[in-house]
Amino acid sequence: MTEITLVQAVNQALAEAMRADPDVLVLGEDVGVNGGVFRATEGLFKEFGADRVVDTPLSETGIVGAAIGMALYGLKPVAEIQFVDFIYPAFDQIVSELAKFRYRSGGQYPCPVVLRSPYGGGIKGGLYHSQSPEAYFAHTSGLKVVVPSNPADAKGLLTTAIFDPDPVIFLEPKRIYRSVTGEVPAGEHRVPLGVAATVRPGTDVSVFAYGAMIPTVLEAAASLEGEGVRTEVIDLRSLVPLDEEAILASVRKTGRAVIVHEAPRFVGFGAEIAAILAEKALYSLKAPVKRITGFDTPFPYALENLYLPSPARVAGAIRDTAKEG
Amino acid sequence: MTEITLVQAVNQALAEAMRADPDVLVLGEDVGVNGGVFRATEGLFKEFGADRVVDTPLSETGIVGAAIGMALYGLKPVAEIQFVDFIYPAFDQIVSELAKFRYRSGGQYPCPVVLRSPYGGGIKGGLYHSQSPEAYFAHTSGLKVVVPSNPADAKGLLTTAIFDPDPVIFLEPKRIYRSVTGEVPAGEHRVPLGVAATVRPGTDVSVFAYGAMIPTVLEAAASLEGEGVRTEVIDLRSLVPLDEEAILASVRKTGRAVIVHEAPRFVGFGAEIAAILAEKALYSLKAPVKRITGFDTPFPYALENLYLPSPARVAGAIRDTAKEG
Amino acid sequence: MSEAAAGRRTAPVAAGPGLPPEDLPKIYRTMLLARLMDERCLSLQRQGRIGFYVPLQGQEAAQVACAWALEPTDWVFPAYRELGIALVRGIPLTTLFDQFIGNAGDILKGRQMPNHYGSRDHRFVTASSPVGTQIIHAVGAAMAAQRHRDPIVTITFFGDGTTSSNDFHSGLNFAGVFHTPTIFFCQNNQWAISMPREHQTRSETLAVKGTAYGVPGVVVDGMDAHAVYRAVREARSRALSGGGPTLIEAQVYRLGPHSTSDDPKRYRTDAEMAEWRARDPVERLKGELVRSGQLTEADDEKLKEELRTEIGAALKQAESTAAVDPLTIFDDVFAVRTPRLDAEREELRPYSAPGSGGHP
Amino acid sequence: MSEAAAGRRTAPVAAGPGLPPEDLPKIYRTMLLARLMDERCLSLQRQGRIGFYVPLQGQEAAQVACAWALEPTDWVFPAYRELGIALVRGIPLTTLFDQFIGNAGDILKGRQMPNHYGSRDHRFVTASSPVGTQIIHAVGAAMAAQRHRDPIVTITFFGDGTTSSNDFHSGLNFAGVFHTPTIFFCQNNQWAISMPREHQTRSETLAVKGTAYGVPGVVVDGMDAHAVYRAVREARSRALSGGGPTLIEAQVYRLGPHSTSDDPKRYRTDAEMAEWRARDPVERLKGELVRSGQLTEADDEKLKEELRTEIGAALKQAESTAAVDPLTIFDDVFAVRTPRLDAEREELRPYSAPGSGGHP
Ligand SMILES: Cc1ncc(C[n+]2csc(CCOP(=O)(O)OP(=O)(O)O)c2C)c(N)n1
Ligand SMILES: Cc1ncc(C[n+]2csc(CCOP(=O)(O)OP(=O)(O)O)c2C)c(N)n1
Ligand SMILES: [Mg+2]
Ligand SMILES: [Mg+2]
Repeated sequence: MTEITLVQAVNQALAEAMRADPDVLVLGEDVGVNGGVFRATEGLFKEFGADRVVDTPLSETGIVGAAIGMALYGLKPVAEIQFVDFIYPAFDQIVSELAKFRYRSGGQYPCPVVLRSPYGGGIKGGLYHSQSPEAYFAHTSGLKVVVPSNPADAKGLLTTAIFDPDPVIFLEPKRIYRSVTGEVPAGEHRVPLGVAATVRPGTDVSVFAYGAMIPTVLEAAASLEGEGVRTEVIDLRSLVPLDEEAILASVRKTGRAVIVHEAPRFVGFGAEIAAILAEKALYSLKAPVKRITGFDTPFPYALENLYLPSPARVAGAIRDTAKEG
Repeated sequence: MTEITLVQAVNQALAEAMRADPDVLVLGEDVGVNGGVFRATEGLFKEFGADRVVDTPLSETGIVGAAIGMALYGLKPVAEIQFVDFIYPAFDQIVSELAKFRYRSGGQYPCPVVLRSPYGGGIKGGLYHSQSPEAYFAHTSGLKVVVPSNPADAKGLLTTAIFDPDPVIFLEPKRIYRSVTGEVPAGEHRVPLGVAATVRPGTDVSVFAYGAMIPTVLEAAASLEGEGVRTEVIDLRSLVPLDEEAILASVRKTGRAVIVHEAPRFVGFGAEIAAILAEKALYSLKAPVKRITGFDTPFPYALENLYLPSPARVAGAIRDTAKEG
Repeated sequence: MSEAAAGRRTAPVAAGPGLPPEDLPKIYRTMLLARLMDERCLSLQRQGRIGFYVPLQGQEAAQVACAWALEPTDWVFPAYRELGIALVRGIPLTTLFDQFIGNAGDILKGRQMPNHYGSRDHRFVTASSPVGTQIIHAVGAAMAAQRHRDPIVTITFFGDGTTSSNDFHSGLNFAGVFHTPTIFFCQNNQWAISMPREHQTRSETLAVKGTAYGVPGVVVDGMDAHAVYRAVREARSRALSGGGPTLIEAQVYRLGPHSTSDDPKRYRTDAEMAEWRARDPVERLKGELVRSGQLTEADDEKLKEELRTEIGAALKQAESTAAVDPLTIFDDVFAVRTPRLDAEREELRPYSAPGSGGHP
Repeated sequence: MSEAAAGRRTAPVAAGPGLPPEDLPKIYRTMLLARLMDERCLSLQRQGRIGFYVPLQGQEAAQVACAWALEPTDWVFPAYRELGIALVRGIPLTTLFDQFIGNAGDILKGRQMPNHYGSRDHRFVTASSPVGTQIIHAVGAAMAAQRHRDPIVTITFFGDGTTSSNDFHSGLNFAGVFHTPTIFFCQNNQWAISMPREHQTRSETLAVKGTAYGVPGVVVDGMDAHAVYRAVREARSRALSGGGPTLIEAQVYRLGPHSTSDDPKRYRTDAEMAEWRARDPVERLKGELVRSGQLTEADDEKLKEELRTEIGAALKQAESTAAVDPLTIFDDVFAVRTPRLDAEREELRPYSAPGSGGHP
């Protein structure tokens, strides 16, 4: 096995799924001839042609709506939203249609669409090329939401998502598209949805994170080793379905929790984790649950490194939490 | 003072604001000649004419986008979204534009638009006439979110919202549009945003709720009186800005919290309240924080009374919480 | 409002034959059935036996003749007013009533408001309420059919107001670009709730909007079943022979209220209604059959009686079907219930029995 | 691609005069300034001195001549490629560089990517990235101006690809219905990143899309400053005299990459680029001035030198301006910071000093 980047792993998952199943098809803006603005679909147009790698007009509502129609018919469309910041024109299609088709039809019309999209900050993208909107989708009943943090998971989770019978929002941490490399199993590789990964075992504080925050959190955890703080880091991987058992088991052990994400804090995904703990692990908690997140402002351009949780801010929270109570 | 309904209070606030300020204007689908499908704008077309009570084409993106343009110019538009379930075609305008205009322009372009819309279940509206999407908006930095539960607050909060310099999402509990009546101060009446109301004082359990859930919670609280459970009920009224002090003060007193809303639980607004408690009131908590909410499914038609928190379900949670720990 | 008078035509409609003469009695029967269902449902709503209803009166010819021009393999993407289409597709009356009531027999499992039915077996996709969203689905499904070399068309239904929606724009545009076998069937019933057609958009006709997408547009008199049939047949053969999509504007009138929640007297005149009522499409086809000697007044009375009995029997069956099982709330969110949904199901169980305080 | 050849015209453009002859040198100067700014910014981006850049090369005539036809009181709703408009409106070079850098002098307070500037003083509304959203804002502002009896027009800029957006549809439709004094200025630069115009939509021209909304559409050769000026002047006077909106399609070409992140060699041919480069609008106006004896090669060299010096001075000033204050992150979310934002500000404070580990 050779090391590849996260975006190459995405590309591999797409290519292999398309080879395995002629009903898998890719569509989106600039995904064909151009290979995607991040090159996630590079080479697919050449291998599979315009019939299966579809360059669309500039309309996210059209992309998602057409993908839904294809899925109703029986295809397995994988639509790319060029930046997740541009998914909002399709919000009605996602919330009113994609998420509710199976339910409203009494199970007659499943809608197995995958929407993959780069998300998050750290590439100097400003307000509109940096957002982390996972909370909107996680709050929408009927959608699965997945966020990989490394190449092997990116390939394994995306493959599972493509063959999953339900709609999946697949958010790719573009900040680490190329900076994180890793070995990826060749051939079909699936990682189940709904299973978190303990990416660093520890006993003192549990940190819950996902996507591009994993390297940040690992750096923070490593920096505290010298102080004797043994941090456990859980990569949630899939936000819906959520591996609540893994979360509760970790906190029952450590009694302390820090939650890290890039999105604004208020009613963010971290709130749900904290709520689960307040509801189901209250008696295990030895210290207040801390959230280290983006702030409750739009995403700023020049100051993005202050806005984003940094290793120092995360380490500060872990240290405080370890000491507390 | 005579008693009026909640929807009449909305109507009064609109009429009085329009009389007071010629730059206040109403727009939306069927708001003019027809007076709104819930009659919230009844009489306004006659009094103020087509120039200030604008019947628009069937496009929410157009309604919100046009309102933004008006606000940039200097008007104070109040746009009606016929049912909040139909706000999603405007989601891009709301999240990308309305919420971010002031910020992205460095303060040059405030955007004081009010979007008012009936929300919630209980009128046999099924999936698409029953939703409670407050979490989407509360999570969006730059928006204020307000939900009245009675006629006086409806008038006072809406008046404040119209003259507020920031965009406000004003969600009206249509289930109690006519069933709840109350006295409303005549003439200008403002209720500040960001101040919760203790609608029932108590010492044993704190219940946090808003909008149409307030009567349900009060019924549940009353039903427990005989059992000696003294329930405190806090009507949040404004979700953004949130009166955290009122929440924390109540829980510091009771040590027990139940959160009630109609929206799905997962990453719902209740998660934020629970997270605030887990972060800032952990040591006061004597029992797990419970959320009684809509379930994590789309909104069902025939079974809506089971989906919605009922007085019995809420009372059950209060009782359990009072006993716990 | 003949085809010629109604506005700009951007594609020619062959003068070819109208509805197959031998089908006329069946077509009339179906239009009449739609009319009588409508009347019955409006009264059921008033009696509180169903919760809500959206009538189609005035649009029977447009719908029945349109559906008559399709093949059973074609896919239908309806809005909420397409009873006439549903009947031609063969969705049984009991299936409709089960849905209106939301009982245990409802294939939608009681999830949706009345009128939002759908039946996979009839290639009639389950409707939603937000207007326009189905338009682009029809295009996506047509793109899928193209890829499967499946010789079908997809057809989608929507109103005049819905031409302002986002997905009218994306749907027509994608159909133009990908040259899909799709028929866009716009029932211009002159009103979008209280908004008259001429305030909805300033275009000359709705059909002319096709020009913006390179999609041919046709205006037809939707009160004339023959004209509608001809237009749809032609659009269908063009689509099947690789000629791409067509936008059809059928000019009709909503004779009733927008829905049972609406009072049209607030926004339109009796004179306007009377004028259009004089062109009642059901009466028009009846007149044709009477004139050609295929129907007498007595036959018609008998037919009405027969249809009313049919409706009554279906209603009776639906009303005697059990209520939907409370715990099905948690099904079909996903293919398989997640642990979280299982837990919520257990949370609801104690409140789900009648009389438990959680129940209606 | 003359006006006549370029496609269907749905409104007549008066043969009236082109640009005011006495303004030609100033207009040329502004076009050249835009061109030189572009070149400089592309190189600054390569050097890492600014983070990103969107060039306008090929669109200088369309933009400068268009803005020349406006009055300072008119409201401009730009996309992200409107440097030529900004320069005519009088936004100073330093203001632009401050924004590109996002320093303490930036009126946007460092909040946005380069090119997303805006200046209330110049009635040039701050841009965003999602395409098309500004179109309907221009219509809303025009509706407001109508109500204030304010004799202005609003004008909005967007590309060929953006005609597929939701707000192209809502904006044109509202403008048609409310007959607003709005100019829709579409710069059809033939590409939306890698998507060629003919795959974006199947309509004959983009201007013809106005038909769908009762809005007159005009095609002009956007390489010809005179033609553009004429079309905009005419649309403006029609709007001011109550004649409603106009959609103008200026046919231009994006000579450079979509942005500094783009490599056009992946999707278009050198031959195509060369063909359009031969029609360079800056060269074309220069030729006109040279032929009429208003400019010599030597003048031109001197002018370039002068403009480069001007650019260099502005850049130097911007690069010596302090960085933006970290704690301003929390301002302008609302008119007044909420308690929650105050608390987050305090949370960040210890990490906001350089070297604190939180900082870049
Ligand atoms: C996105 C959206 N906005 C608003 C509504 C509320 N609404 C329901 S039907 C309707 C009018 C639709 O008019 P038209 O398209 O002409 O269809 P018709 O009802 O006349 O058949 C409106 C505004 C909706 N269903 N969806
Ligand atoms: C809603 C949305 N989707 C996608 C993008 C990404 N994107 C940026 S510019 C662009 C192409 C725009 O093309 P066009 O409208 O022709 O303008 P041009 O860039 O050619 O001036 C795309 C797809 C975006 N900014 N907004
Ligand atoms: Mg209609
Ligand atoms: Mg372009």
